[in-house]
Amino acid sequence: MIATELDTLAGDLRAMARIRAFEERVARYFREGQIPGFVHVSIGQEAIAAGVCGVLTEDDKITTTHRGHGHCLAKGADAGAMMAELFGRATGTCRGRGGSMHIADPRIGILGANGIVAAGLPLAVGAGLAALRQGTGAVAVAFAGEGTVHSGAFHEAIALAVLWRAPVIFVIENNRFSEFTDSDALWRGAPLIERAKAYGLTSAERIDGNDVIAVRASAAAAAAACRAGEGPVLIEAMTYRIHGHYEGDAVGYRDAEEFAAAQQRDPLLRSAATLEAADRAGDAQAALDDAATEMDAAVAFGLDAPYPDPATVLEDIYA
Amino acid sequence: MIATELDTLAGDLRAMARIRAFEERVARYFREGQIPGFVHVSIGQEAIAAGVCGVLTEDDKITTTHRGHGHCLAKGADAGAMMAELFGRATGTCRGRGGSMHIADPRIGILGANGIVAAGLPLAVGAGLAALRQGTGAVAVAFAGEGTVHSGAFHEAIALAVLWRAPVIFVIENNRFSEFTDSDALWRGAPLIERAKAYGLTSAERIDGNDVIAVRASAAAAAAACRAGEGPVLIEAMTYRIHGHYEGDAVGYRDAEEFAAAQQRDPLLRSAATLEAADRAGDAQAALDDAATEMDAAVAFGLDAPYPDPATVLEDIYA
Amino acid sequence: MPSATARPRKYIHAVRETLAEEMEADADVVVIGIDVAAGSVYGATKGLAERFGPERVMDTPIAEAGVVGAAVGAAMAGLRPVVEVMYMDFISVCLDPIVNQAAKLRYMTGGGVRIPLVIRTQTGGGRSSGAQHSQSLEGMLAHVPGLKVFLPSDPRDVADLLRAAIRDDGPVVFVENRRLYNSPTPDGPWETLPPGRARIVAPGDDVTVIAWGRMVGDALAACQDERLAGVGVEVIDLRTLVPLDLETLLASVRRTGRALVVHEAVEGFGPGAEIAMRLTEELLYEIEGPIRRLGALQAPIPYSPPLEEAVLPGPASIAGAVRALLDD
Amino acid sequence: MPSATARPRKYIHAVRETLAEEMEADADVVVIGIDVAAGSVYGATKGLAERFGPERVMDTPIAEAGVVGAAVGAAMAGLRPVVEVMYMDFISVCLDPIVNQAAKLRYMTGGGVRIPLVIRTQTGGGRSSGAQHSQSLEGMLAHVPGLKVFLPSDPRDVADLLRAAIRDDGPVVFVENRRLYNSPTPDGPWETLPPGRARIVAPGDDVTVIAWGRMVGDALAACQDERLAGVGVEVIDLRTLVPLDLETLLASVRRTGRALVVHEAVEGFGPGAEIAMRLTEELLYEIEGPIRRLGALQAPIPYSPPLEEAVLPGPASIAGAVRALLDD
Ligand SMILES: Cc1ncc(C[n+]2csc(CCOP(=O)(O)OP(=O)(O)O)c2C)c(N)n1
Ligand SMILES: Cc1ncc(C[n+]2csc(CCOP(=O)(O)OP(=O)(O)O)c2C)c(N)n1
Ligand SMILES: [Mg+2]
Ligand SMILES: [Mg+2]
Repeated sequence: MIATELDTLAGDLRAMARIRAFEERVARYFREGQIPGFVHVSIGQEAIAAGVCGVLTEDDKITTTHRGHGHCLAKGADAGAMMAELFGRATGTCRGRGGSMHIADPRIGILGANGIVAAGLPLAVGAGLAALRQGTGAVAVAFAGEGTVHSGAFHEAIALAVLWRAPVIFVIENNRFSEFTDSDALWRGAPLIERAKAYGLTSAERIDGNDVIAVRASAAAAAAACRAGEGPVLIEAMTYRIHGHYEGDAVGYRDAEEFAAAQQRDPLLRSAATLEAADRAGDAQAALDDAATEMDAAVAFGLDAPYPDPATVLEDIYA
Repeated sequence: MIATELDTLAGDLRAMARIRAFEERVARYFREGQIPGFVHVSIGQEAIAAGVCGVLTEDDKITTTHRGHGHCLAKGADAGAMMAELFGRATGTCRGRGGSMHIADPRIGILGANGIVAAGLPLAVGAGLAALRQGTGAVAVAFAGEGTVHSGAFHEAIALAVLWRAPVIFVIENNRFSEFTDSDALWRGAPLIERAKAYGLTSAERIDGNDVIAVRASAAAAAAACRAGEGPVLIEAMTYRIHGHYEGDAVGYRDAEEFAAAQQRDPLLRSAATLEAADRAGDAQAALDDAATEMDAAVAFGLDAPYPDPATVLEDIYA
Repeated sequence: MPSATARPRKYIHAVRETLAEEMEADADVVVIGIDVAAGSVYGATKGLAERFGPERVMDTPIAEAGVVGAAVGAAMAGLRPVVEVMYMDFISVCLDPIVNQAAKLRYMTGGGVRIPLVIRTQTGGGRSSGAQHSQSLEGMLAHVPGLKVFLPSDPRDVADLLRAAIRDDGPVVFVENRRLYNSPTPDGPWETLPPGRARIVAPGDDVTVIAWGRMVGDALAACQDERLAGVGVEVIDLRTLVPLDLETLLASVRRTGRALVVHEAVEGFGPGAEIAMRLTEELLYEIEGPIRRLGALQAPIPYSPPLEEAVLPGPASIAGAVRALLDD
Repeated sequence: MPSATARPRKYIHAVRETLAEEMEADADVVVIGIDVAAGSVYGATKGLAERFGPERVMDTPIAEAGVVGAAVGAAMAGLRPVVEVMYMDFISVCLDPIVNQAAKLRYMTGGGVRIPLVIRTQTGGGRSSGAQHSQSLEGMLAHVPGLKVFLPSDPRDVADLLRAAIRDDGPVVFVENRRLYNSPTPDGPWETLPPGRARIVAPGDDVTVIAWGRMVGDALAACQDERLAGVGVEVIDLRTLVPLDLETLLASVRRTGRALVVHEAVEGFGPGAEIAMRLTEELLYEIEGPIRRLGALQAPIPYSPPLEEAVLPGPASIAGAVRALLDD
């Protein structure tokens, strides 16, 4: 690898390390009862968020799912404001109205996590349509889990994106599980990317979602195609959900051997190893250290932040 | 063709002629203001109803669409009761509660026409599931227009049918138009049957829906596969909508040349010609004559029937 | 008053011409829906495709959940979509983007986003359209914080409220009534009222009838019923359910002491209950009898004309209900 | 009283055990939904798959419209499906099969079909589940003719009403409350009441509080508020919204002269309006002040605990509202 490639990889590792550090703290503070509600973390899936968002600009839009912290961080959301949001504080990205499952920052193109499976896909198609009509050259990315693909909204979103030739990248993170179910047990027929091609998507590829270099390459090609008016495209990124569906899930349904093997494919370890092999172990270590520092500060910011004033509860309902 | 084949064809022509005669009268009485609401007739598409329902028994279930008269007639609904229903009378198949768009006769497996595009597909999947669980050996047929295929309900119905291996035949009547729109203009990607195969349907074939022999053969194979536990299957039957979307539609969007060509492919003429070529012109004529007689009687029955008593309007809401 | 063009002649022209005017005024306004290029089934969008092209008048497949969802996303990203849901009954296939997305995303993002979206739909019983094409479901929508619900009865209000809806930075459900599409614009002054302001369409001192959509005309017709000869019936066209103009209603009922809320929607757990209850809460000691509601009977809308007539309110049953109020 | 097994210990056991009993009793009863084999997210269906096998406890993909639609078709064709919609908010993605199919097809076929379908779902605000996982949407469903709506607050009623729902030949929406899942079955007699019969859970002569689901417990808790010391509060658990037991409510309010309807659903255009209005219509001249409602504020349910607390009713706000009624 040439130096600029290594620089990019080091940057992506930084992004991944930030997500990992964020999620680890989320899991911990949830366990300790300081984060209310329920949380779904993306540990093990960081390469997808980092690689895809790494090719986006602030004008590009993303929509995501209940498992959306990583995408938001990678797209540029402030970790402190995100942590404050999860703690339900007034200085959170959504002023405490959204929480983990609805985390968003529309000002920088993060149209939000969504509690309704598949609901983010049509939203992204619309955002892509807006970019097309307004000629901004922006793209829209819909992040979704593989559990999404049976839903009507997935089908309708793809049909519309294809019909409108909207600059949309559908990123399906296949992390093996849909809640407590082995997603393969619900699958029949041809692989997703074959189905996707049958819809008329310009391109549909299955990639190793734990290899950030592959993710970035695929996303860069996808974004370029979209910006050139050749969208939409689909990427199925294969990965593995390292934690339970939500924190607190006892994961009794998980195969121990498969899990052990999946842990070996950790995207951070892998990138770090590549850097180390190229004599850039220092970059790797700095990524992890800086992430820890940043996220400790984010937690402190969040925990210090005031709760929203109940008197403001009826604000922002109508425009 | 051997004699028994010709007998079958003659029988199918009788079924088609009944539908044609019924629909012609519906169009007329609607025009004359005696049928309220709106009506969608299936003139030109009779071979699909006749061929598919020709292989079904009373235990088999069908669901259909706003354009469902033909399917109901072919499945065995009484023409007089149907006509009475369309006239809004108490002796109608639905006691006047349903009308054209909701015509049904569940007692003989007709779960009904449906005013919500694609809603009949999941219903049929459920009926197929019931047959499977109860071991009745029955199949369920979902008739739907090609306009249905973009809807989420289509996608979800197929995914479930495939997952459950339900004995369901999806019959997509491709009559060129979805309301006033050329359906091809909304289509992208691979042909429907390719998409269907990607879903994992056992079989998916595109057939000439104006050739009742082809329809019957395809439906028979489909039903046999379903009864053998190998379902579900999909049939795309190519046809042409000879009338407007609803009666009264001025069809300004229709290409005159294409329309003229489509008329030449009339399924009744075609079957009659085959019979005539085999020296069975008498059968063909009898089919038409008997249909006219039956449907005149059906109209008379319907027009003579009493309106429902408003005092009964709150019956049958709760079981 | 319409800004540029002539006064629309009919209710349906008011839809069409207001859409055209707003599209003219703002390039971000786009019209999306099934067959909208052909004008859709009642012709409300006729001519727009020819004038503004297929990029701004977009036909869609039958995929309402995806379409409305995309419209929400487009609104969040800077367009001002006017999306058509052909029959109000079909909100059943696209309720999620309306109720869980459009209505809530501004709030859920702490005010971080605007969603300038209009969902145009239409209803109208009484023409044997059957149980799945005849429902008035405004009560379901009004119950959802974040949605505005407009239901004009009059071509002038169609123009004014549709314009307001399009210019609103939040989601508005705009409910037309197909049985009014051919109703002419009345002569007389064009008094523009904002959303959230009801209109007194007939003054009276004895009893207040509150209605919207097609029921406004039926209420006016009821006034001609001989059972109401000599009775001063004040008929109020509510125009918008959200925001709700309680003030105008209170002032009227305070004066008349009696009120009937009339709607095409099913009566039970319907929108009239809220209105009647709000009035009752305020005026318990001033009213001369219970405030009552008249909605459709608790049944799916039947197809057969005599059955449908039995289910829906109309001038005769309104007059009867008003008479009963007075005799209470 | 449960027919065969022991008395369930908790609300959630009542769900599970009644499902098991009914599946045991009738081979046509099948359970369908996302992750039902694993017990779904709250464990309500745990153990059923092991006992009845995957053909009767069917996991589904995330495709609720298709699943509920298939359940309707299966019910029409002879099964008795109990389908789970994981959170009540998700009826937004499957409203059509509920509202336009299950609720109407019996009527639309002139009585030609039975639809023995139970749609189990759950709700329950107050745990920071966010705006899309906290809604109580029973008012929307009660507005639809053809649907029954059951909302038990007590493990005994869970068992009795779920059994009645499964045995009903028409569609029933069965709304559980997740915050009650762990609540224990109270000691004392097991008085089985049919759907359509409310239960007086605390007798009193001064004021009637009508509630269902989690609000029943909150209403009982409110009685302990010092502001209500010495006040005879009659708390009525409505149990089923459709059918509605107006008789029991009327008898109580006739006696107390004052009433409050409490629900987790948003107050505006909510289910309480119907109940309050029906009572007011009948008792206008007997009540001692306006019948009032207390529901959630007109906002999406916020995530942050202090905000959510401000939006939802609870013991304190119920006590405050009752106090205000008495002081009216
Ligand atoms: C419409 C809808 N149905 C069900 C759910 C409950 N639910 C939340 S996440 C989830 C599984 C999603 O699986 P997948 O798409 O693979 O995403 P992952 O959790 O693996 O990231 C389900 C069923 C929901 N939120 N929305
Ligand atoms: C959910 C829904 N959306 C829209 C409609 C309005 N509509 C009725 S029929 C139709 C076109 C159907 O086309 P197709 O499926 O090809 O059937 P065809 O009319 O050609 O038989 C439309 C859009 C509807 N009934 N339901
Ligand atoms: Mg997954
Ligand atoms: Mg068609």
